[in-house]
Amino acid sequence: MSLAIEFRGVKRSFGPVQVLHGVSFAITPGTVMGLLGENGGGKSTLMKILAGYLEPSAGEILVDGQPRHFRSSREAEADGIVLIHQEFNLAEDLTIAQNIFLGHEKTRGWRLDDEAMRATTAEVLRQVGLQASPDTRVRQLIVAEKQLVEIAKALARKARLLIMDEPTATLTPGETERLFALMAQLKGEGTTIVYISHKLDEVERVTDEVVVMRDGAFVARQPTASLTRHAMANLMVGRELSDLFPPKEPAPEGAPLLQVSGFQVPGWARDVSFEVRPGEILGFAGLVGAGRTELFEGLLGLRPGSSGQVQVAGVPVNLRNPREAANEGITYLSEDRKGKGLHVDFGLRQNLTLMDLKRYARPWLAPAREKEALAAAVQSYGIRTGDLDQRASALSGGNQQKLALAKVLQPQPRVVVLDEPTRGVDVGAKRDIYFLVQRLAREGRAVIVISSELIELIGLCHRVAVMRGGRLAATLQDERLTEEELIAHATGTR
Amino acid sequence: MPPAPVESRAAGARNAASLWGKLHGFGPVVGLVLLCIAGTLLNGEFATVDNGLNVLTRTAFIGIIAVGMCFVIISGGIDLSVGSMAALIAGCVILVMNKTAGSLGSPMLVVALGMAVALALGAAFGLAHGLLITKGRIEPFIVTLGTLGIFRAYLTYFADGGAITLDNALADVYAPVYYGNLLGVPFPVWVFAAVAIAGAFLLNRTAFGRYVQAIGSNEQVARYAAVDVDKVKVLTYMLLGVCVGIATLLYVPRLGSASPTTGLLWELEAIAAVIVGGTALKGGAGSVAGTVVGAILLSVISNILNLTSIISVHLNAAVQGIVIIVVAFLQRGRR
Amino acid sequence: MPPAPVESRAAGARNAASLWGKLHGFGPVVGLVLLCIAGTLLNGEFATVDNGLNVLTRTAFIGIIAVGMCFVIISGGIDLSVGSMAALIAGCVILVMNKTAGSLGSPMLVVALGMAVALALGAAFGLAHGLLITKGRIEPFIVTLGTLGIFRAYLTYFADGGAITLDNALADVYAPVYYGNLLGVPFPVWVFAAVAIAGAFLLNRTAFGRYVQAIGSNEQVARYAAVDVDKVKVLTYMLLGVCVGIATLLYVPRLGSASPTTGLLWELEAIAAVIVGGTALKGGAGSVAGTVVGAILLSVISNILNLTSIISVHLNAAVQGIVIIVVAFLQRGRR
Amino acid sequence: QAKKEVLGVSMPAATHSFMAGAVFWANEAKKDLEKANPGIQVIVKTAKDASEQANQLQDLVTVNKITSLVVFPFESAALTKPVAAVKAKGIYVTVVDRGLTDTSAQDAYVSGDNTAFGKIPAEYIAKALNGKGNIVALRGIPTTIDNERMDAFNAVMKNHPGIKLLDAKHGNWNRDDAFKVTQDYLTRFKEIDAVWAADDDMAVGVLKAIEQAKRKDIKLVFGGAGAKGAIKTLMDGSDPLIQANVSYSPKFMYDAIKMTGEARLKGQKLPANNIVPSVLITKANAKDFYFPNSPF
Ligand SMILES: Nc1ncnc2c1ncn2[C@@H]1O[C@H](COP(=O)(O)OP(=O)(O)OP(=O)(O)O)[C@@H](O)[C@H]1O
Ligand SMILES: Nc1ncnc2c1ncn2[C@@H]1O[C@H](COP(=O)(O)OP(=O)(O)OP(=O)(O)O)[C@@H](O)[C@H]1O
Ligand SMILES: [Mg+2]
Ligand SMILES: [Mg+2]
Repeated sequence: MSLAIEFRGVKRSFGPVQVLHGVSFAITPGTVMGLLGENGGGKSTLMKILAGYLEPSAGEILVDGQPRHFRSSREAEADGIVLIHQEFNLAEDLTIAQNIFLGHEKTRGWRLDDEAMRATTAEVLRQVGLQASPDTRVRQLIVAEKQLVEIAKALARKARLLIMDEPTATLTPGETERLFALMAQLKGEGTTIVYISHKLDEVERVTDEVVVMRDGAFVARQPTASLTRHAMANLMVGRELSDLFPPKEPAPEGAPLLQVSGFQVPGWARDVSFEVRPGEILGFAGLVGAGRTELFEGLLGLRPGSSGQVQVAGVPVNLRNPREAANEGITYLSEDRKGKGLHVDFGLRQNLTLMDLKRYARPWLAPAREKEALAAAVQSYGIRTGDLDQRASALSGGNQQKLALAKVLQPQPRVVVLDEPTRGVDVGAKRDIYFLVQRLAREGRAVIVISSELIELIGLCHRVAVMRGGRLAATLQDERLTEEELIAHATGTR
Repeated sequence: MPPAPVESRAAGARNAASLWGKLHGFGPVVGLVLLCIAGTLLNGEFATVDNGLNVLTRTAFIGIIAVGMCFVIISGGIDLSVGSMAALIAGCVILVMNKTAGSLGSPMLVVALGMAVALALGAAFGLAHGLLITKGRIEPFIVTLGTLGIFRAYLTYFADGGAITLDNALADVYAPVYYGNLLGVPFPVWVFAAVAIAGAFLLNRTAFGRYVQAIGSNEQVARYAAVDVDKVKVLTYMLLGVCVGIATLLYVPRLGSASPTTGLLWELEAIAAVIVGGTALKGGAGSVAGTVVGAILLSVISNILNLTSIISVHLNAAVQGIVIIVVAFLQRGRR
Repeated sequence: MPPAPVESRAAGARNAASLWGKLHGFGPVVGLVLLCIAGTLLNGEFATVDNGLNVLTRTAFIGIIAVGMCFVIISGGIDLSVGSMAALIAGCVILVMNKTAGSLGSPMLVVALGMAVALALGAAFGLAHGLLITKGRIEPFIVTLGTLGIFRAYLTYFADGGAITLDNALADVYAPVYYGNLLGVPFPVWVFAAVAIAGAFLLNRTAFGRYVQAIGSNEQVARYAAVDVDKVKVLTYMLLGVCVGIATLLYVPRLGSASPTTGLLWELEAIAAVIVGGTALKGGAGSVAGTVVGAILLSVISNILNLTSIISVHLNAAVQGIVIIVVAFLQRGRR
Repeated sequence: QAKKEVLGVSMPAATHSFMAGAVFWANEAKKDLEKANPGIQVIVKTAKDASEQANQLQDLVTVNKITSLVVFPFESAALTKPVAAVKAKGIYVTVVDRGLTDTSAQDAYVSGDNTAFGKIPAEYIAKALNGKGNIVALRGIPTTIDNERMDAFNAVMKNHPGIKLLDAKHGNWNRDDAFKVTQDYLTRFKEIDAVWAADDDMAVGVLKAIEQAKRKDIKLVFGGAGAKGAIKTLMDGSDPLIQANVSYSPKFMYDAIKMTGEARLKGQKLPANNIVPSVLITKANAKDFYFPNSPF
């Protein structure tokens, strides 16, 4: 049942840039293997090659000892190799069931067997813990739900080797737990699993073994039990990593910079009130569907019918669209990188400066100055790219995230809302982002962090607001700011 | 940690949204009903069975083409050439029928041959479009803008600038295809209904239809799902070509001739029917039923304009334009 | 990401591909050069300065409109009404000029007033389109299909079906705007060049141009990036309207009249110029220079056809169609 | 409501000055007829193409319950069956301008003379050039009538071997197209003696192109159909290139409607064929063809 895979000298280049430099290692059948590496290290590329989405420039892959050459994902799937993509691959206009069976429709003669497909879909959705009708259009799902659909899609394929490329990047603890249970079950049934994640605590919990890649090459392979998280991190970045979080600074005093009261987002949030002071880092915790993202989208005028009182520096404002928010000095980093965060078909430069074009247009745009800005951002955010002129779609997931972050910080906002700011970012870069966030606060900006990683919220924030079912359940700070308290308020057990 | 009972909220918000969605889906139907009421008020004769059948019969051409167009548009394509294609097919069919009339004996056989030619030509033209678009990787707009010129030029050439006319004897044999009826309902209406039902079935109940929607929604995803995107696209254009062929089959017995002005601007009408029917021009989702309603709605507008004389004849097009915009407004916000 | 699910060959050839990519960008230019060579071989008169200026001058109308259309298409929109809009603006300008000729004294003033009216009307129509599309949330295709009918119907109504003709005295004062020249180059060519250069600057060197591209590439992302999507969209339609106004300003002095056939199918020509010039119909990226080359290419085709008689006149449209497809093929694969 | 005679009129929409004139005259006829005879109602409909016209005929019969029809067919062949269907319902049918391919589908026929429309200019040009010279022609939209006129023109020119028809391209009865085609003719041919523009709208474009090119070799531009602007120019003698025209007046629409309406009211029939002759218009008789109120 289990599938044995071996990479032999796998190389891959994109144009002049070589991203895999002859990777060789084997995956032990029937285990859960963690694949670690910095952003842009080549993990996704290697796995796309394994799953038939890309071809290697050189080298080969052995499946159960036989060299196999997949020319399409369909061929790989025929061998039982299924990939859950890091970037979603869902047709937004189709329903969940239609997406899950796309290309693999069940038919009865000529006709699609929608009944059967719906039934199976309902079953896999139940397994991943997504409460949505199979007939819901994917367009209507929120990001975490789309991630669950991706997982469900892979489940429906009956994989013998399941590759999960950062499946939990947008999931909250509840869904993550359920996913782990599922993985344990699959492993028990003999499925081999490759698990890519930058959340080292998860890697520590669920994997039997880790393989580390750096700069497109194999670095190390160790039983998980023999490694601490710290050791994993050091292996990944190739140097000694000190503390992940900057030392906390005392919560600032003074008048609030952003004050929101009685805010409503139809269908998502009811009667939410909160405030942030300059220099303060305010976290938002909650389960998937708690309405955190939607609250802030409503606040920026992106969701029709939202209402409530908003004051910026004591002055009442009516933000009808993100432009008006930007004029008040408020910017928002979306959790949906591909759909809302970046123009993947644009160059890096055009993406970076889009929110701050005023600075580069006087009145003519100055590409030279934009290039300088890009060079500076690449430097300070650690964006790894072979070529500054390429399109954003050519960046690895984590590097896209860094670019998106750089973009919303370009206009020097007074208030910045970061929705899952470290989604898909490696530990080294995560640390940089945490220090960056603190620097922003120190400069007197108000920072709001929405995150599904509780440790991140606890390590970084002065206060954390917990949302449940569209309402603010509690705001925790100081000694009450613990994982147990957060979960208790988020799930409503307290 | 308990696997939490997730997101009742998300579901709640969606339910509200989908109710609205449903209402909006009826935009064209609401528009059609309002138009019919207006028509009846303006002229009592509007609401008669005869008039209704007349309108449906004449909608058949555009309606059948629009059903095919619906697939092309949902898949993210477009075809500007359908009017010219219909004209050229009509011309060729008439030429073939006239030529074989002597040699083939039975006029029934000749008519059958003509019909076969129409369908074959439609499929062939569609195939050519599909191949140029997928293998040649040229924008559908450009390909079909080019063939729009080419088809019409060749018809003009064959007709030597004038008209190609069906022999009278044949015309009489062929006429019932348009003028005949079954159970009091004219043949073209039956054919239209059959094409629409088959189209709806194909779109919603077969893997092909599913792929068409997937490609229009996100071509990359469809490729990743191992859908043979090129093949499906080629098939949509062929399907449209066959629909044009069918429409031509009904057109020829009606007017019995083809000339350089035959089918002029049908492409706009067909596309308008699809879009008024609620399909987005950028593809991904749409419905055959909406398209049918859209096509009927467009003919009802001109029918009503014919029935009344309240405004200057020069302003007919303005009224049509306004009604189209208003109907589209009724179902806005689905984007 | 390139379309093929499997891309080893594509990747291996990536170096070569980028060289190709550069060449592909020149597809329309290559096409134009080949056409010009063909033209010269077919008729020596083709390569004369006079003929060149004739072609450029008559390209000016469509070319100027195409520059505006380029923005609309890049932003992900479309405008089918430009031909009708040009006709209606021409009609209104002539009516206004004829009306004010008596009262305003100096004919120069009247002409200036006419020009102001043209630009104001263009901007106003563009504004109406933009608002219907953004605030009314109606598909651009539908809105402008509607106004296509409305504009032309009103022109026909004002002209009572015939032509609206500029008074002779005014026509003489106004004529130099079309027939005059500066340094031997006709005014319309200067205006065309100015519009093209301004357009290129606006698209590539201003925030507005960047926003237009951002919206066409992904409207949602642009909205989240604090781009005022609605405003920018409205502005693209207004810009196009103003371009139509400018084109009309050059058109009116040419024949001094507007009729229901004025500007017929200009929309297709303008859109074709944009797309032949390498802009994708679905928006996101494109170039003004390409558009200009596309527009010139289209006029050169018909100029060559007029200068020769090697094929049946009935087949002119076929030749045009084939050339358009071939040129598009030369620059395929940029999608 | 209780009109005893309902006369339907169906014709192409006014997309061209000539057709605008026809629509104008149809509406004039409606006004005059309805004023003079309270018992009649006239319904004028215009169509943008042949199939819309066929639809209109159906609607006139089914809904408007017409008792007589005056139809200016978009195209002869295409409208033959639909008109026959109308006649089969016992409705009196007068066909205008473009005769049906099956004449049994009509009761009466009123038309201009397309042969003369091509023949008269050919003869005039041949005479003016003394049987020797180079000419170019512009054609209309490819249609049967365009063919008829061109054939008639060519037939005359066959008798004048000294006259060379350099080329004949389609100007689509459109000023702009005619302008471009003429510009290119002028580029291509260095010696042109006369232009047969075959339509007064096209003549406007031809004249502008000649004026722009400052060409002096052309002695004559012959339009056609007697548009009011062209007639005025002829009357005033304001353009030396315009020396004559050929009549093809859209007023036959007025005559056809009026005659049909009056005959029907009296229970009479029209003569089967009523050809309105096309005649040569020169400065001498121009004022007889000048209708300042018509758009044409
Ligand atoms: N289509 C492409 N064109 C050009 N370069 C590419 C392309 N896809 C990936 N790359 C490059 O290959 C390298 C490896 O990318 P990959 O996505 O495999 O990284 P990763 O290890 O998955 O990183 P992350 O942790 O950020 O997801 C990166 O430098 C990326 O820029
Ligand atoms: N992100 C954007 N999206 C759309 N238009 C913009 C954007 N940024 C600037 N503009 C437009 O560019 C011009 C100059 O911009 P600037 O930001 O200086 O003005 P502003 O006062 O902030 O604009 P506004 O009042 O529209 O918010 C204005 O017309 C502005 O509306
Ligand atoms: Mg990755
Ligand atoms: Mg969220």
